[in-house]
Amino acid sequence: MKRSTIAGVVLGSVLGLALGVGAYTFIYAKGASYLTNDPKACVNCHVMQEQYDGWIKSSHRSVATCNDCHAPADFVGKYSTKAQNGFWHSFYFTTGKYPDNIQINERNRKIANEACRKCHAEIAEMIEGPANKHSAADTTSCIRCHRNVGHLH
Amino acid sequence: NILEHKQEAKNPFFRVVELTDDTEDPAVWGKNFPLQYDAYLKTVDQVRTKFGGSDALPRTPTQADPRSIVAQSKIEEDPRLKKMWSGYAFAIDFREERGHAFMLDDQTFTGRQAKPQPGTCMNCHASTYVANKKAGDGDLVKGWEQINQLPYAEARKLVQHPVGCIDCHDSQTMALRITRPAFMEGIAALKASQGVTNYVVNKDATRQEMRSYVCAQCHVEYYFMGQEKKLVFPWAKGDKVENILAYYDEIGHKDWTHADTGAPLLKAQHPEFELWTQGIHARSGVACADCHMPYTRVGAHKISDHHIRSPMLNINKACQTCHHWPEEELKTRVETIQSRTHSLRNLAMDALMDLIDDLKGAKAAGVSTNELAKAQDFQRKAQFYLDFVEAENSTGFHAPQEAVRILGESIDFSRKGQNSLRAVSRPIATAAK
Amino acid sequence: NILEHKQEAKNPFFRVVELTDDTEDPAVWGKNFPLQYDAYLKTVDQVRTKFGGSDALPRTPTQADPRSIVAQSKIEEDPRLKKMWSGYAFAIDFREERGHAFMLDDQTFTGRQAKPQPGTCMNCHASTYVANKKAGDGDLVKGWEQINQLPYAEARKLVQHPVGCIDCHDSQTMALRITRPAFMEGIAALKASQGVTNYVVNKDATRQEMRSYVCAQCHVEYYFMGQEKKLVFPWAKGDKVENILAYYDEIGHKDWTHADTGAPLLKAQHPEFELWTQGIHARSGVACADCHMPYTRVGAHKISDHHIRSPMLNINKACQTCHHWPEEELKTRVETIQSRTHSLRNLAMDALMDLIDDLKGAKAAGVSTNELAKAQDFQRKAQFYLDFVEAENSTGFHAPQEAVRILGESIDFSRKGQNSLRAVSRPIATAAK
Ligand code: HEC
Ligand code: HEC
Ligand code: HEC
Ligand code: HEC
Ligand code: HEC
Ligand code: HEC
Ligand code: HEC
Ligand code: HEC
Ligand code: HEC
Ligand code: HEC
Ligand code: HEC
Ligand code: HEC
Ligand code: HEC
Ligand code: HEC
Ligand SMILES: [Ca+2]
Ligand SMILES: [Ca+2]
Repeated sequence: MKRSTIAGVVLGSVLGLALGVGAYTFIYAKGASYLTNDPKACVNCHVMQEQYDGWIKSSHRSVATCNDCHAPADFVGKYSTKAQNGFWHSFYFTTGKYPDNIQINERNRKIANEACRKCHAEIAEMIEGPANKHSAADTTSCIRCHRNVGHLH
Repeated sequence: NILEHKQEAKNPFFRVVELTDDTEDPAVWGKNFPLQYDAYLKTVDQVRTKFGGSDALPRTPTQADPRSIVAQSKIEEDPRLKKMWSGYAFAIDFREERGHAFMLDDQTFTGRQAKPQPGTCMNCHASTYVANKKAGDGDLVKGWEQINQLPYAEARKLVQHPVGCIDCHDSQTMALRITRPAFMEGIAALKASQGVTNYVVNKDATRQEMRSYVCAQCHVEYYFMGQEKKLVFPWAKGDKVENILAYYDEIGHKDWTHADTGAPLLKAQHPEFELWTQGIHARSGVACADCHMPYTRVGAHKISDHHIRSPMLNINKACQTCHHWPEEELKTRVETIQSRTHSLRNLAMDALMDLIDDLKGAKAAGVSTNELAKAQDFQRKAQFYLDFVEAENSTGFHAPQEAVRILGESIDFSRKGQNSLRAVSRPIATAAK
Repeated sequence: NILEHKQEAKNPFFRVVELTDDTEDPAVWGKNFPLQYDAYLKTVDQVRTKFGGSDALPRTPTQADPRSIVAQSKIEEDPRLKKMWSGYAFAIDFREERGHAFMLDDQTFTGRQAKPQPGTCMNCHASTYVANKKAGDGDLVKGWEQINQLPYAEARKLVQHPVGCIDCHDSQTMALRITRPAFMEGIAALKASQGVTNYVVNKDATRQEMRSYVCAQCHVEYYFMGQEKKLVFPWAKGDKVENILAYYDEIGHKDWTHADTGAPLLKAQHPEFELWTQGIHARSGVACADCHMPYTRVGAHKISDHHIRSPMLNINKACQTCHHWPEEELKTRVETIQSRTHSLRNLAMDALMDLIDDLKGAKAAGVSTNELAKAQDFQRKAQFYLDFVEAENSTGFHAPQEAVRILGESIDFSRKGQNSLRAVSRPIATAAK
């Protein structure tokens, strides 16, 4: 068999299994509540407890929930992101295959970073100057300095 | 509260005047951006920190030098510096640097003007963007090359202000912009040494990089190339101290000849950018402006503090967004790093003094030029390595371990230089080798 | 899976056996704490990192040394070490250190046993708590003092295990506990030097401090005092390299006499704790255990990883709690610091080799003992400073700038030593002084 085919088969079976456990987790671990905006949804997984505790102590607890920062603004983006993250979180959680010190992936870091602008557009404009000649991709990273506003790390 | 904030915040600034690519006077820019302008004017403040800032020393103005206040003299603070630079203008006058507001006066009236200086000096001490364009009838580079070649006094007539808004900003977008041809060429050479070809800084640099590059137009090591006195940043082999020395050795450059030893030496000058690139902050994407122009709130506005100064005078905004330690603790951390650098700097200075003494002695004793040459080359190396840290203005903070590594190597060069002179007359020691 | 998670979470461990203050065998403790015990057993693993970990080299066991696997020899890797330690046991055999599981065997069978060693050695290579108590009929200190004075072979009979649970833990509360009298006295002396009197570590130390102190019972510089071969940590004047040297100079201590130069020298040994105290992590309250025993998830439990090893083999748990950089980036940061340390370490090593050659040459040439004495003292200083970083096992990481500062001073001592020998025969050079 060619490498790719092997990979294909392996991936296929893994996903099959994953869907199974994933679904199982979703019901058992109240995974469905993942789709709401309630931070409690996130701490159904003790894995998220650390961030939840941090959020409670953060300057944002009363102004921003997990999803305000971790889900894109637009409806579709929001639910597709949650579907993806929700699925993978369930998968990793169930199989236990995730690092002790969870690290945000690039995609989600970008989402969190852009989330700031949903509420702090003026600030963003102020510090980037009246006009931003730089490409949309090359905006100021807020979390470079404010990575702790949502929850202390 | 946030509601008010939003109200005010709606228009962060009012465009009351039209700015063009020829608007040189910062006061005019200040009409549109009063907050940044007010801060910019504050760079006249002089406050001393343990190793930085500056003292404001009163002096009686003279015809030749109308300044009524100057910063403390470093060569009086540590006379070993005079011996290190013996025969060079820096042995006449070298002071602690102070705020941007003084850059043009301090250059115009420094005792170093006793020796004739070229127009090139202007590049980093004045608002030269408009002047360069004018001189080149619109061609920035051409104009710059011409002004470089004028005598200092001639070039001086073409500029009015210290570094101004137009030197860092595009007048239409306010975006950061590199205006110094020497940096455009220098950074391209540095990138090339790292395998990145045809680098065009104003096109290829990210916003974050620009927050350091605008500073690196001046806070860097440099030399004047050839008859044209062209300003060049010696980074073609890289920007670590050994790369820069290798570059100078290859082209056989020297800044001056040491008066007592006859060695062909190099003067390192403010390599803040170069040292910073070797440090953990650069590696972590922390820019010059992050610490020296931290964001600060003025009413509902959050702006970059244009009062550029020592972050030790502004720890809360400069450091505490990233480091949640008390101000006193952060201050102590910096001073611990600086004191360690300073202690080894003193050892390296003593070692260099000893080498200079031995070389003088050897010359007096009529040792052959051949033998002297070897020791003189050790002096060249030791001097440049030590000066690289001495001239760098953070007392090692920008890259603590690298600064001390450089000093350690300087000590080795000085002491080996001494040995090279003494060995010759001691057969048994060499025999043992 | 989750079902388990939810249940396990209820009872962290089951007390299946009764542990007492005399339970030495870790396997017994392991019945109550299987997770920690399983990890503890893993210290037999040998993996190499760029500058740490260890290689597992097969060897054919002999009667005298039954070990079938050893770590790589450092004196073969860098023969300059043999010359540096000429005349001392370390020139016979010195290897890269490996996991705790090997500590007793590696000590028992090291080539250094060729020279007679005292029972004191046992302090840091075995589970000695119960043995010490027994020997002193319940009096820990008395027993320890007796065992120190036995010949190694005698003392060896009194212990069975490498460092075990009882050496770090109270059997009833599992709280951390200091069991080594040498550290109780050493840390009290260090605190006294800082103005804190009557310090009783098991009473006064915070929990976070204990997470480093348990390690500092062994990972420190030490010497054997007097006929009683008492184990002493030389911190009465402080724990920086200059404080320790001053302490040894005051009491006129030497570890050995250099075979080629006759200098009275000091061997520095694994000053991990001392160097760490000078670093930014110690300053930030980061303990040995935070990096070398990071909390780790086993099922629903978070426990301290008792597989003590190089953090470079466990970056996510050891570093990413505090540093949100990719693993590769963190690895590169460490290796950048270590490579810089290593490069200056090599310069310092060459300088010391040159001094040793010159001293040999001078002796051969019959230079007066008076003149030699001065150079020999430079060798003593240079040797101790260099060895302080060489023997420290993080290749500078525990305090990057301090490690390089120490090496810089070592270079100065070595080269000045060379000078001192050569100057005498060169009137003009001295005249110039
Ligand atoms: C089913 C359990 C579960 C729930 C519910 C859950 N998480 Fe997670 N989450 C995990 C696990 C497991 C990981 C680690 C995945 C990894 O590191 O690959 C994780 C990782 C993350 C990460 C960082 C890793 C990445 O992919 O970027 C973010 C951000 C995150 N979760 C946010 C949330 C938010 C916001 C919610 C609620 C809307 C939530 N999580 C609900 C289990 C969960
Ligand atoms: C859902 C809206 C919302 C989002 C999303 C949001 N913020 Fe805020 N933020 C606020 C509000 C409202 C305040 C004012 C809170 C107060 O005054 O107590 C605030 C306050 C702050 C402050 C000042 C208080 C402090 O913690 O220092 C900072 C800084 C800040 N936000 C940064 C950020 C960054 C960075 C992000 C993205 C990672 C972000 N915010 C995302 C609404 C938001
Ligand atoms: C280089 C560091 C840095 C970056 C990047 C940065 N900030 Fe800040 N921010 C600061 C500092 C410093 C302050 C505190 C200013 C003060 O207290 O005067 C601050 C303050 C704030 C505040 C509080 C202002 C108020 O009125 O209370 C908000 C909101 C904020 N930042 C949002 C952002 C957003 C959104 C971004 C990205 C577009 C961002 N920051 C990027 C350093 C930074
Ligand atoms: C105000 C914005 C904000 C809020 C609210 C917020 N987060 Fe985050 N979160 C961030 C940012 C920014 C990062 C990325 C930090 C970095 O770059 O390392 C992050 C990272 C994470 C991560 C990755 C691991 C880590 O700690 O870096 C997890 C998991 C996470 N968040 C979960 C949550 C959960 C659960 C909640 C709600 C209880 C929450 N976040 C609320 C901004 C926020
Ligand atoms: C992480 C923070 C940080 C960054 C980034 C940084 N600096 Fe500094 N800088 C400092 C500190 C701290 C000092 C020491 C100030 C003192 O001694 O008072 C300093 C000192 C200086 C000084 C001397 C100031 C004085 O008061 O005499 C100059 C000039 C300077 N830096 C320029 C730069 C330039 C140019 C860059 C970028 C290439 C840069 N710095 C990057 C923190 C920083
Ligand atoms: C056009 C050249 C130029 C540029 C661009 C420039 N500097 Fe300077 N800088 C100088 C000169 C010249 C001085 C010394 C002035 C004097 O001593 O009269 C100076 C002084 C300083 C000082 C010392 C202040 C003190 O109190 O000792 C700091 C800090 C500094 N600059 C930081 C920066 C930073 C950060 C940037 C970029 C945001 C920057 N500089 C851009 C030329 C420049
Ligand atoms: C590549 C940029 C650059 C050039 C070219 C340059 N300077 Fe400077 N100069 C600086 C910077 C940056 C400082 C502040 C840092 C320092 O003093 O080390 C400074 C500081 C000074 C100072 C104040 C401190 C002192 O040395 O007493 C004087 C005077 C001065 N320069 C004179 C000159 C003269 C004369 C020339 C021409 C021979 C010149 N400069 C060329 C960048 C430059
Ligand atoms: C030595 C360089 C330098 C000079 C001179 C300078 N600026 Fe800036 N300025 C900066 C930097 C760096 C930023 C941050 C830009 C960014 O992050 O993209 C900035 C930002 C700004 C901004 C955007 C908002 C903010 O504060 O972040 C305005 C407006 C501005 N400057 C106006 C001025 C005016 C007006 C002057 C003259 C009085 C001036 N600048 C002189 C370096 C400079
Ligand atoms: C935008 C973020 C940021 C700012 C602003 C910043 N730092 Fe840092 N600093 C870092 C990072 C990142 C590191 C590397 C360690 C890490 O990854 O946490 C670091 C490391 C350090 C260290 C340890 C390195 C060493 O050489 O010992 C010191 C000390 C330090 N910073 C002091 C300061 C001081 C003082 C200031 C202000 C003048 C400052 N920092 C400003 C992000 C920052
Ligand atoms: C901030 C993290 C950190 C702390 C705190 C720390 N270390 Fe380390 N240690 C390291 C790193 C990184 C290395 C280098 C490992 C390598 O080279 O593979 C190391 C190396 C070592 C080594 C050699 C390991 C080997 O693989 O050969 C020993 C022994 C050691 N440390 C003991 C200690 C002791 C004892 C303490 C406390 C006094 C301590 N460390 C504190 C991170 C740390
Ligand atoms: C009873 C003495 C003793 C104590 C207590 C002790 N160590 Fe060790 N440690 C040793 C000895 C001996 C070795 C070398 C064993 C060998 O090479 O055979 C060693 C080796 C190590 C190594 C090197 C492992 C390798 O792969 O190279 C590390 C890391 C280490 N110890 C860390 C620690 C830490 C962290 C602590 C405290 C939590 C600690 N040690 C407590 C005596 C001790
Ligand atoms: C104060 C604690 C302490 C004492 C006392 C001590 N050791 Fe060690 N020993 C260590 C530590 C910690 C290591 C691991 C770090 C290292 O190798 O540098 C080690 C490593 C070793 C090693 C393995 C590495 C090597 O050197 O080949 C041997 C063998 C060894 N010791 C023998 C001895 C002998 C023999 C004695 C008595 C003369 C002794 N030790 C006394 C703490 C000690
Ligand atoms: C070299 C020292 C050392 C040895 C040997 C040691 N431990 Fe530990 N142990 C520690 C440290 C450090 C902690 C962290 C304690 C704290 O944070 O208060 C710890 C914590 C623990 C804990 C508390 C839960 C946890 O994991 O944090 C248990 C249970 C434990 N150890 C059991 C054991 C057992 C069983 C053995 C023998 C097989 C053992 N230890 C050997 C140093 C050691
Ligand atoms: C418990 C927290 C913690 C842990 C664990 C930790 N660090 Fe740090 N680290 C810090 C702090 C705090 C600083 C100082 C800078 C600051 O204040 O942010 C620092 C600074 C650093 C620096 C910059 C200092 C320098 O000398 O350049 C490096 C590199 C670094 N850490 C690497 C590591 C590595 C690698 C590990 C794991 C082996 C590690 N750290 C584990 C907290 C930690
Ligand atoms: Ca200054
Ligand atoms: Ca090792």
